[in-house]
Amino acid sequence: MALKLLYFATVRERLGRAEETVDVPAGLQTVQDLLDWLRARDESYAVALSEDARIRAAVDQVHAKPETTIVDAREVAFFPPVTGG
Amino acid sequence: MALKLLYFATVRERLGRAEETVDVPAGLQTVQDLLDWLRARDESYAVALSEDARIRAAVDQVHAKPETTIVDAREVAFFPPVTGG
Amino acid sequence: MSVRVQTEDFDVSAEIARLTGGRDDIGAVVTFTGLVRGEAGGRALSEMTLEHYPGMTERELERIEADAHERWPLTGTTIIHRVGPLKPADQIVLVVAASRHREAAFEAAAFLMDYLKTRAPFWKKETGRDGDGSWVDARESDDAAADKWQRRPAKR
Amino acid sequence: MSVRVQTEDFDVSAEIARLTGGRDDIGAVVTFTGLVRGEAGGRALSEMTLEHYPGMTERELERIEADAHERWPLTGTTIIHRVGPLKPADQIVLVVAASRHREAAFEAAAFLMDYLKTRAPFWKKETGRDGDGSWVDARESDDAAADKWQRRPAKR
Repeated sequence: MALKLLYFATVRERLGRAEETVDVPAGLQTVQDLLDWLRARDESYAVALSEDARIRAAVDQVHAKPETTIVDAREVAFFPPVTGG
Repeated sequence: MALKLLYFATVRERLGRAEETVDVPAGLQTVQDLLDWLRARDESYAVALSEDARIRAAVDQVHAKPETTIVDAREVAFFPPVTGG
Repeated sequence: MSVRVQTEDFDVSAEIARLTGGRDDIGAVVTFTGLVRGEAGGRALSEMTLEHYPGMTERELERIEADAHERWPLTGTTIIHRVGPLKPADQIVLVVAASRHREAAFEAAAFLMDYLKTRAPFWKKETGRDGDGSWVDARESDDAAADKWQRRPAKR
Repeated sequence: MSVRVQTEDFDVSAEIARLTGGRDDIGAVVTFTGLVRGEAGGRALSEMTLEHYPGMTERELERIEADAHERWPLTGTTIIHRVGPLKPADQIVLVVAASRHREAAFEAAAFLMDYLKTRAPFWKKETGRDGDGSWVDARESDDAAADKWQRRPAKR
């Protein structure tokens, strides 16, 4: 399954890129599954998406929780807590 | 004692004047005393300053209560509840 | 701190700039603009006239403003109230509150309006399209809105 | 209802006029303007850069705006948020809420800001006068401010 991933702010800077398209295994169901898979994939993800970093996610541009499904998703974004306003 | 009286809004319209200077008896101590004296003085005051009209007062440009002193006051104003803003 | 009672209209952006110009310690500016509505209690209006008590009005607005500065850490406030004849859709009143943080700016602006409504000596007279004039009655909800600040703690 | 994400500055009076122009059923307009402060945590700043998530930002702001219109009887709202590099004293964000009555306008404007702060995908990076850049940490007090609206009753 081809999935577009987007990274913002600290996550983007730590990974050194703003977006990429990855082929994710069919078995991944949720945001948490995707996070675990990315972290296991490469040390750079483990650092940039560290559990200490309070990473937030959006699935198809809607705020998501760890249990939110990514099945049929087109894009998933990872970022720190927002600080606008 | 010469006292300047000011009237606003409905009170002004009912009395037909915006201000006047009156000689008040030395015995009057409070806003309530002044109101009672005015009401007894002339039917037009009794109507314009009727107790039903929720008349408010200010002594020397500060909101006053019935028991507020008028001794040494320069001006007393009577008006309905304010409606600005 | 600044209080103005005037017949002329005002410009909100210009009033904000007056408070923020030349400084960079302000994080939040809240403004409230009151406008004349074209209808009151089902009656179409042609005019609204604002009467006030010259002298006391300015003093009372300054007291209200000083009270707000005691309650919240404000970097500036402005109150402008128009008097005389106004038309529907005209601006009547402007309150501006500036602070480092948004909570203080929001609360102070609401406080200034609540107190102004119940303490500043202004009276509105509405003239209907039928030519009849009538003085606006004070709303009990305005007294309640002002009273609620009595229960609030001081400076935050 | 109107949402804009832009690099350009905005004019508060013009945005008020955009909501009130040509109508006379609006009694109250509340605006909130957020400004860049020149100091953060004791550090003097030279620049603030706003990053955002194009597409999601607009959608999220529209959701927040629609939520406000469900909660209060509003005659109009506007949200403008700037992105890109900004300097101390620059305007960052504008929220405008218009209604017949002041309570709804005040509450809706505060609500829009509280929700925007915790839900709209913007991130601030501060650059100090020393040249060091650092991302702003989210404030827990912002979460608490947004959460309080969960307990509020609907339309009034």
